[in-house]
Amino acid sequence: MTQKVIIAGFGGQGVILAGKLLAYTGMVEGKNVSHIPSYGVEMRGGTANCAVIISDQEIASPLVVHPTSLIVLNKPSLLKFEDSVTPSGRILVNESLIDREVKRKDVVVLYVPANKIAEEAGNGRSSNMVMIGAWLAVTGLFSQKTIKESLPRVVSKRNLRYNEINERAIDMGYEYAKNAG
Amino acid sequence: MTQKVIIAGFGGQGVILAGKLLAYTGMVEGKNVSHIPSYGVEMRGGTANCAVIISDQEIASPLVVHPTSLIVLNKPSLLKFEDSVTPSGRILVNESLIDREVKRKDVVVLYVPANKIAEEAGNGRSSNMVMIGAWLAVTGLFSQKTIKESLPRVVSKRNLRYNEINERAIDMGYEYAKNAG
Amino acid sequence: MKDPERVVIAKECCKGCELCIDACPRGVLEMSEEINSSGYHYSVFANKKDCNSCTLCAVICPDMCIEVYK
Amino acid sequence: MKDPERVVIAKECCKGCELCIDACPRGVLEMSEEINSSGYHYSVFANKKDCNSCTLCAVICPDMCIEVYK
Amino acid sequence: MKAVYERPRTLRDTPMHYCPGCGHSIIHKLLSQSIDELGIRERTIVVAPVGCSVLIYNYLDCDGSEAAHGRAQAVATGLKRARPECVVVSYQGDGDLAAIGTAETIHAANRGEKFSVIFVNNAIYGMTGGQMAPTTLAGQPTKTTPFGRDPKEIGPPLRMCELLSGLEAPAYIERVSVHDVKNVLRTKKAIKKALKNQIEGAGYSFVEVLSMCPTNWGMTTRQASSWIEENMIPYYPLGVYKDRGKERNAK
Amino acid sequence: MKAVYERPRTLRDTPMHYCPGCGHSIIHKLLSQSIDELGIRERTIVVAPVGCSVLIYNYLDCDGSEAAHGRAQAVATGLKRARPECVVVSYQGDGDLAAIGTAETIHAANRGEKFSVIFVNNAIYGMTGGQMAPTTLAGQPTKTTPFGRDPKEIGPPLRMCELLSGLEAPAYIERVSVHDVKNVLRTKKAIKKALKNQIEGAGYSFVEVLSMCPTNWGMTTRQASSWIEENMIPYYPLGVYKDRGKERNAK
Amino acid sequence: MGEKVLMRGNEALCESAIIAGCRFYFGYPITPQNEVPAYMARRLPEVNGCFLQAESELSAINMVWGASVAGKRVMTSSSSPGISLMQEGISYLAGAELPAVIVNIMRGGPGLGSIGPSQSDYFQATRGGGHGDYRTIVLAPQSVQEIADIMIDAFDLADIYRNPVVVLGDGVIGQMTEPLVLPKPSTRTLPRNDWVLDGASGRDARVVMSLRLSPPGALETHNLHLKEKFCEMERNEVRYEEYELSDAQLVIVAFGTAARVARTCMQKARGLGMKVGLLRPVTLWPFCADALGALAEQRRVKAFLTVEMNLGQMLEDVRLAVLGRKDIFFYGRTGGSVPDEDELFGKITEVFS
Amino acid sequence: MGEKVLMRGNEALCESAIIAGCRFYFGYPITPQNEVPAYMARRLPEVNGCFLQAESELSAINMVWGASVAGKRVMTSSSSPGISLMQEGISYLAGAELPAVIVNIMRGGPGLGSIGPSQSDYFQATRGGGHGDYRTIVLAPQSVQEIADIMIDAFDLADIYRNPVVVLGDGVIGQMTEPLVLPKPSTRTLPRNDWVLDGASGRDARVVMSLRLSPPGALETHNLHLKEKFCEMERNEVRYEEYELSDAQLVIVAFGTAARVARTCMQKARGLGMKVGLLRPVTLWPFCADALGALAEQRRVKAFLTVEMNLGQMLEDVRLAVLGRKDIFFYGRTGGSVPDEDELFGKITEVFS
Ligand SMILES: Cc1ncc(C[n+]2csc(CCOP(=O)(O)OP(=O)(O)O)c2C)c(N)n1
Ligand SMILES: Cc1ncc(C[n+]2csc(CCOP(=O)(O)OP(=O)(O)O)c2C)c(N)n1
Ligand code: SF4
Ligand code: SF4
Ligand code: SF4
Ligand code: SF4
Ligand code: SF4
Ligand code: SF4
Ligand SMILES: [Mg+2]
Ligand SMILES: [Mg+2]
Repeated sequence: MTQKVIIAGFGGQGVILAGKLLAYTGMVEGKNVSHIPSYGVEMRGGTANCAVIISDQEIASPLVVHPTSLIVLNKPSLLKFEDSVTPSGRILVNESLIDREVKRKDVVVLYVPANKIAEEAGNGRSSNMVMIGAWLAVTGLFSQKTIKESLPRVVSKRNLRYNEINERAIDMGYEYAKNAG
Repeated sequence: MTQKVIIAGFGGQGVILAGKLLAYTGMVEGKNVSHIPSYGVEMRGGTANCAVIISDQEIASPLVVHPTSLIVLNKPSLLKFEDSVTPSGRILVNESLIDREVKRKDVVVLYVPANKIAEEAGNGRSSNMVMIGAWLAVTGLFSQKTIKESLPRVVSKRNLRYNEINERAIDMGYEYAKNAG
Repeated sequence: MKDPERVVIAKECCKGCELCIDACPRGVLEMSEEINSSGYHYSVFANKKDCNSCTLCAVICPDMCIEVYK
Repeated sequence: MKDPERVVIAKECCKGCELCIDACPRGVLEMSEEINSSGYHYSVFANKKDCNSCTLCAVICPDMCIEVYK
Repeated sequence: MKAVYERPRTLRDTPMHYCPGCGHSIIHKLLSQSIDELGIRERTIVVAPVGCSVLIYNYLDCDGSEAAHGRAQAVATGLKRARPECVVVSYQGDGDLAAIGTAETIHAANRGEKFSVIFVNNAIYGMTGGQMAPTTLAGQPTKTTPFGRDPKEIGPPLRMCELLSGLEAPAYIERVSVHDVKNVLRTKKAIKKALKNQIEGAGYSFVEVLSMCPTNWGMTTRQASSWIEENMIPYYPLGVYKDRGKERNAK
Repeated sequence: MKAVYERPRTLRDTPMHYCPGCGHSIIHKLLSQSIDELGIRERTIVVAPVGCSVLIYNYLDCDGSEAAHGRAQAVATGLKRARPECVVVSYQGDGDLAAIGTAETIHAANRGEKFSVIFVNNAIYGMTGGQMAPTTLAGQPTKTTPFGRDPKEIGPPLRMCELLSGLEAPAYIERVSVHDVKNVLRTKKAIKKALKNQIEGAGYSFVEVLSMCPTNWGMTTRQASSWIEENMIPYYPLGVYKDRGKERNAK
Repeated sequence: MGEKVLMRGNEALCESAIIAGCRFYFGYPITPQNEVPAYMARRLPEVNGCFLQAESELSAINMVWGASVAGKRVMTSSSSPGISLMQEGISYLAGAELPAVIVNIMRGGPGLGSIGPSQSDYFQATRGGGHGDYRTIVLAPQSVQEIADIMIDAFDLADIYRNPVVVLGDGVIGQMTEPLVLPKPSTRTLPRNDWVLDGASGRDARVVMSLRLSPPGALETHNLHLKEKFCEMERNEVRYEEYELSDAQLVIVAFGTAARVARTCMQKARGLGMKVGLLRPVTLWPFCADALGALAEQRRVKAFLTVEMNLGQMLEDVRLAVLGRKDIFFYGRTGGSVPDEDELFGKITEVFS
Repeated sequence: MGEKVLMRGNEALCESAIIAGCRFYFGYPITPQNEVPAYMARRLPEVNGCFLQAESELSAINMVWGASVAGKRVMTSSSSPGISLMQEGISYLAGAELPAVIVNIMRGGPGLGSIGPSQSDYFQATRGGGHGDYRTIVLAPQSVQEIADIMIDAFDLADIYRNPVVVLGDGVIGQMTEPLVLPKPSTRTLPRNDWVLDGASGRDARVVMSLRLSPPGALETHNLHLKEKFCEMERNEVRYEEYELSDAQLVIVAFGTAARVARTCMQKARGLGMKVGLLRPVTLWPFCADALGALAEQRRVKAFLTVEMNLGQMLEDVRLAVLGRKDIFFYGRTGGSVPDEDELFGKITEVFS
C-alpha cells in the first residue's frame, strides 16, 4: 500500500496542517510517512499545498509527482493539479469554493461542500478537517478514532481550543462522503 | 647581459625608489627591466627591499633568488640577503649603519659610508643615491648622465626639490667607489 | 440613464481588510456576507445616500479597489 | 656605589619621536646627535639635576623606553 | 460625475500579492501618486529591497532595480552617481535598512547621497514569516523572540530617525504612519517632499513610515491599526526630525 | 631609589612594530596598566582588529583573539556571551569600527553587550598606508582623497561618540586623546573605567581615543600632536558623552 | 532505540544539535531555514544556552567565531545568499582552526534566485567559496533522520579536526517532515581543548588567529599543516552509501533529495530488468573518489549517471574519479526545481537503449 | 605602437580601465592593491568619472551593481578577504546579467593570512565562490603589459556577455613595475544596451533583477539561458599561450607569476637538453581543456607538471583535461610564498630522471 496525497488550497485554509495530520496518523499506525509543504515559488496570497506519502514500504522519493489522491480546497489548486493525478486516482473537491467540474474521466471524483459543512460544524475555517473526514471515508485507510487521537498532537497549543469543532468537522465530512458514495 | 639587483634597508631609506631609478634608466637605455618591491611579510619598522632586473633578453621570471648585485643599507638586510648573492656577485654595504663585515669570500665587496657621504651631499636621507652612484661606478652599466636624467621621472613631485642634493649624492657615491676600487 | 454610483468597489480585488469601513466618516460602507473568489468578505457601498464623495475610503484602501466619483 | 639615575632611557628601544622631550616640564631631556642601530636619534637624560622624577616623560613614551626612579 | 479618486498612472493595474491591510500596498500607492504629481515617472528608478516588497517593480510602472538584502542604499549610491539626472528611490523594510543594511544606511546618509529613502517600519521581518526586526517593540513576541523582545538581553528597538538626525548631511528626515486616513494623507506629503527635495538637489531625504503587518503580528487589520496608534507611535514619535530646507528658509 | 614608573606586567617586554610616536603604543600601555591595576590579566581577552594594531597580542600578555576586519564586536559578542566571567576588550581602529564595522558597532552598542570597546581614532587607515577613514577631517588629504576630503561629495567626518550616545543601551561613552601627557593620563582613567564597568556588569562601555599617525599624516610626532590639538579636538570634542553610572548615582 | 517522533528537517537538526551539546546559535532569518532560528529561540533558553539573532549573516559567522574561540559548541544556519556572505568568516575559521557547524539549506540561485530547493552551492561548499587554501568537511543528508544523525557527527568532526563543518541540505530536506528517532549524544573521545580562550590563568597567554606574518614562510608552514589535516580527513572521513551496486551496469551518483528520487527510479528500472545501482555520497568533501574509481574499473559497469539539483557541479568530482574510463551522463534540474521521476526514468531508459 | 612607460601593475590596470571607458570605481583599501584606489582617486575626477571609497567591500560591489544597472562601465578591486565579502554580490550580478569588472590581486589565505602574493583564490574565482549555478570569466595576467591589455578585453567581455569578469592577478603582478605600452581603446562592436535603467521615457519600464519567482520554473528557464551563455564563453573565449610545446615531453601548466618562474626554469632545462614546454592559461575559466587534452593525446608528451602559488587548485582542471592519460606532477608554494627557481628546476629534473 502506498498512498500519495496532495492537499492544496489558499494560504489560510490549513492544508499543511491537514497533511501533517495524515502523516502523524500514518506514523502512529506504523506506516512510513513523509510530508513536504510547498514553500517554493508561491508568494503571500498564492496557493499552498503539501505532499504526503503513507506507505508500507520504505519511502524513497518523498516528492509526489502523481498523487493517488488529490484534495483541493480552492479553484486554482484544481486547475494546477488535476492533470497530475494518477489514473484511477481520486479527486476530492471543495465545492463551496470551486465552481468548476473535474474534467478528467479516469479518476474518482467526490464533491464536498466543505465550507458549508464546516460552518455547520461550528467554524468555517475547519473545511480542511471536513475534507480529511471525507478522504478517510473514501480510502478507509485509518479509523476516525486514530485520526482524532492524532489531532491534538499536530495543532498548535493556541488552536487546541478548536479541537471539538475539528473533530465534529471530521465526522461530518466522513458522514457526507459515506452518504454521497 | 642580465643584472639582478636587490636593494635593501629600513623602511624610510628609499630603497624602493633607488630600485625604480635603476629600472627606469634601464628602460630608457632600451633594456628589458622589472622591479618588485617587497611588501610581503614585512611590517612597519621592518626592512624593505626591492628586486630589479635589467637585461638584454626578455625577462621571464621577475623574481630574484640570486642577485648579481646586493646593495644593503642596514644590518638586518645584510644578514638576510648575504647568502643569496650569486658567486662572484657584488655586495655594496652601507658602512655608516652596518658594523659587520661580509662573510662571503666568493663575492666582490665594497663598503661605502653612505650616510656620511649623504650628509656631506646635503641630506642624510640621500644615502640611497650614494649607493646607486657607487653601484654605477662598479658596474659601469649606465652613465651618470642618463641616471641623473631619469631621476626627476621617478621621484614624487614633492621631492623634486631634493633633486640637486640627490644628483650630488650620486656623483659623490660614484667618486667614492671609483677611488675605493 | 441611471446616475452612476459615487463609489465603485471592485469586489474581486477586495481583500476584506475593513480599513475603508473605519475610514468612512459617514458609515457608508459595510462588509458583505458573501465571499469573493479569493475567499474574502468584501466591502459594499451600502448606505449610498450618505456618501459625499470625500474619497477617504479610497485614500486608505491598500488595494486600490475603490474609485470615487463626484 | 654611585647613585642610580632617576631616569633610565633604553637607547636601542627609542624611536626618536621626541614626545618625551615635550612632555618634560623641566627641559631635562635632549635628543642625541648619534643614531642607534635602528637609525634613530634617541632621547638622552641630559640635564639630570633638574629632574624631579615626575614620570611624565615615561607616561607619554610610546615605546616604554623610559623608567623612572625616585 | 467625474472621478475624484482614481488609480495613479504609475501604479499598474495588477492585483498586489500583499496580505489584507498590509501597509506596503498603501505606501506603494502614495509613492505612485507622488511620482505622478511631480511628473517624474519617466526618470524615476526605484531600488527594490529584499522583503515583502521585493516585487514592487511589478506594481510601479517605472524603472526598477533589485538590490541584495540590505544593500539598497549602496545600489542607490552607485545608480544616482551614475545617473544624477534620474530620481532614485530606495524603498526598504526595517530588517533590510536597520539590521543587515545598517552600515549602508549610515554611510549613505552621512555622505548625503542625493536620493530618497522610504523606510517601511513594520516592527517585524514580514517576508520571512515574522522574526524580530531591530525595530520590534519591547515585549513584542515574534518567531525569534517567542517570549517577547527582552531589551535587557538584546537591547531596545532601534529608532532610525533619531539616530540619523545626529548626522549632518541628511536634508530631511521625517517619521509618519499609514494606520489611519489622516496619517495616510500626511505620509503622502512626506513622500512627495522627499522626492521634491531630490529634484531640487537638496540631498538625502529619509521618510520612515510606520506600517501594519497584520499577518505576522497575528492581528486583524483593525487591531493592527490600533496597535500602531497605542504602541508604536508612543515609542516612535511622528514628526519632522530634520529639515534643512526649513532651516535654510528660516535663516 | 625605587622605580616609580615601570613596564606594566601585562605589557610584554618586546619592541613594538609601531612607527615613532604612534598613538597605538601609548594606548597599549594604558590598557596594560589598567588591566594590571584591576588585577584582571588572568581573565581578560583582547579582541584584536585588523589594522596597525593587528599584532596587539604580541604585546599584551593576556589571551587574544583575532577578528576579521570590522567584525571585532561580533566576535566580542559571541565571546562575552559564551564566557561572561571574562573581561572582553574590543580594540579597534576607525576604519575597522566606523567603516566596515559600522553595523556590528551600532548593534553591539544597541544590544548593550557587556564588553568594553577601545576605539582608536587616528583619522586615517594606518595599516593600509593612509587612505581616508570615516573620521578623516574635512580637507585632510589622504591617499584616496588626494585633494583633501570634500564633505560636499562624501560627507563630513563621522562622530561615533555622538552617534552612539543617541542609543539607550550603552553604559558609558567618552572621548579622550593621547596627544600630550595631560590627556594620556585622562585616557588612562577612561580606559580603566571602561574595564571597571564591565567587571561590575554595567554594560557596553566605549572609549574613543584620538591618536597620532605621524606616518600617514606626513608629519613629525610634534606636528601630529599639535594637529590633534588644533584640528581634531575642535571637531571631536573631548569629554563624557554618556555615563549611566553617573546618572544612576545622581538619581 | 528511542521513540519515533515526527519532525521537520529544520527542527530535527536543531534538537539534534542540542543533544550534541550545542548551546550557542547565532543566525539571521532566511527562507527555507527559518524554522531553525525559531526553534533555537524557543529551545536554547530552556537548556541555558544562548540564541542571538545577529544583525546579518556576516555578524552571525563572526559571533560564531567568538563562541568557538571560547571553546563552546556553536552553530549557525542560513541559505545560499546568506552563506555567500559568510565566506570570509568561514575562511577565517579554517585559517585559525576553529570548530563550528554551518548549516546551509540551499535554495535556487544565483542572486536572490528563488526559494525553491536546490543543490547549487556544491562548488561553494566543496571547493571553499572563501579565499585561500582550505577545505571544509561537507555532509549531505537525505532525510530527516539523517540530518539529525549527521548533526552529532558534524560537531564531533569540527572538534576533532578543529575545522568548520558544513551541513549541506537542500530546501526539501529542511522543509520535509518525517518520523525519526532522535540520536544519542556521541561517546567519542575528543581531543583536548588546549587552545581555548578563557583567560591566561595559571598558563601562558593564548592567541587564536589566522594571520601568520613572521617568521617569513610562517603562513606556508601553517598551510602545509592544514593540508595534512585535510589529507587526514580524506583518509578517514569519506562517507557514502551503496544501493544495489553489486551487479549494476549503470551507476547513478546522487546526494540529498536527488538521491531519493534516483532511488525511486532505480527501483522502477530494476523492476523492468535494468541493472541500475546508486552510490550516494554522504560527505561531499571528502568525496568518495576511490569507491567510484573502483566501480569505473569494473568491466560490468557500463556508465555513470550523475543526478543533481544544479547544472552539474558534483559532476566534476565524478569525472575526476572516473577519469574517462566510462561514459558519464548527467540529469539535472536547477533554479529551485526538483528532479522529475518521469524524466529521470526516461534518462535511465535512454542510457540503457 | 605607443610610447613605453614604466608603471606598477596596479596602476597600469587603472590607466587601462580608463582607456577602456571605465568612469566609475567603487572599492575599499586592502593590501596588495592599494595603489588601485589611490590611482583612481586621482585620475577619475580628471576624466569626469567618479571615485568613491565605499564603507566596505560589500557596499563596493553593490555600488558597482548601481552603476552597472545605469549602463556605465564600472569596476572594483580588492584582495582575497575583500573578494570573499563580495561573493554574494557577484552571484547577484551574474544572476541579473550585469556587466562588471572585478580585480582580485590575491594574497595569502585562508583568513587574514598574509599579504604575500598568492594564487589561492583559483577555486573561488573559477567555480563561483558565491551561491548558485553561475560562472565568471577569469583572466590571469602575467605581466604589467598583459594586465593593461587584459583590462580592455575584460570590459568588452563583461558587456558582450552581460556577466561579471574577474581579473585575477597575484600580489607580484600588482606590485611589480615594468615597462609597457598603454593599450588602445577597443574597436569591437558591442551589443546594444537595451536593458539599461535611465528612466522609462518613451519606452516600457524596465526591471533588472535576479529574483525569478513566477511562473513556476522561471528561475530554471533563466538558469538554462545563463548556461547557454556560459557554453558560448567556453566555445569562444578560451585564451592561453604556448611556449616551446612543439617537441615537449614535459608540459608545464602555470599561470601568472608562476608561469614566469616556470619559463625561466624551462629555458634552463632546455639548455640542458630536457624537452620542456609550457602552456599558460590566460583565461582560467573557461579553461583550455581542449588544448591540454590534445597534448595528452600526443605520444611524445610524457607528463604534465602543474605549477601554482597554492596547494593545487588548477591541478583539478588539468586532471579533468588530461583524464588519466598521462602522469601529472605538481609543484606549488602557498601562503604568500613564490615558486623557487631552484626547487622548480629540481622538480623538472626529477620528472625527467
Ligand atoms: C543575505 C540575505 N539574508 C536574508 C535574506 C532573507 N530575507 C528576505 S527579506 C528579509 C527581511 C524582511 O524584513 P523587512 O526588511 O523588515 O521587510 P518586510 O518584509 O517586513 O517588509 C530577510 C531576512 C535574504 N534574502 N538575503
Ligand atoms: C575585508 C578586509 N578589507 C580590507 C582589509 C585591509 N585593511 C586592513 S586594516 C584596514 C584599515 C586600517 O585602518 P584602521 O581600522 O583605522 O586602523 P589603523 O591601522 O588606522 O589603526 C584595512 C582596510 C582587510 N584586512 N580585510
Ligand atoms: S467617499 Fe467618503 S463618504 Fe463616501 S463611502 Fe467613501 S469615505 Fe464614505
Ligand atoms: S479597504 Fe479596500 S481591500 Fe480593504 S475592505 Fe475596503 S475595499 Fe476591501
Ligand atoms: S621624570 Fe619628569 S622631570 Fe624627570 S625627565 Fe622625566 S619628565 Fe622630566
Ligand atoms: S618618547 Fe620614548 S621613543 Fe619617543 S623619543 Fe622619548 S624615549 Fe624615545
Ligand atoms: S507579511 Fe506583513 S508585510 Fe508582508 S505582505 Fe503580509 S502584512 Fe504585508
Ligand atoms: S601607520 Fe600610523 S597608526 Fe600605523 S603604526 Fe604607523 S603611526 Fe601608527
Ligand atoms: Mg519589516
Ligand atoms: Mg585608523
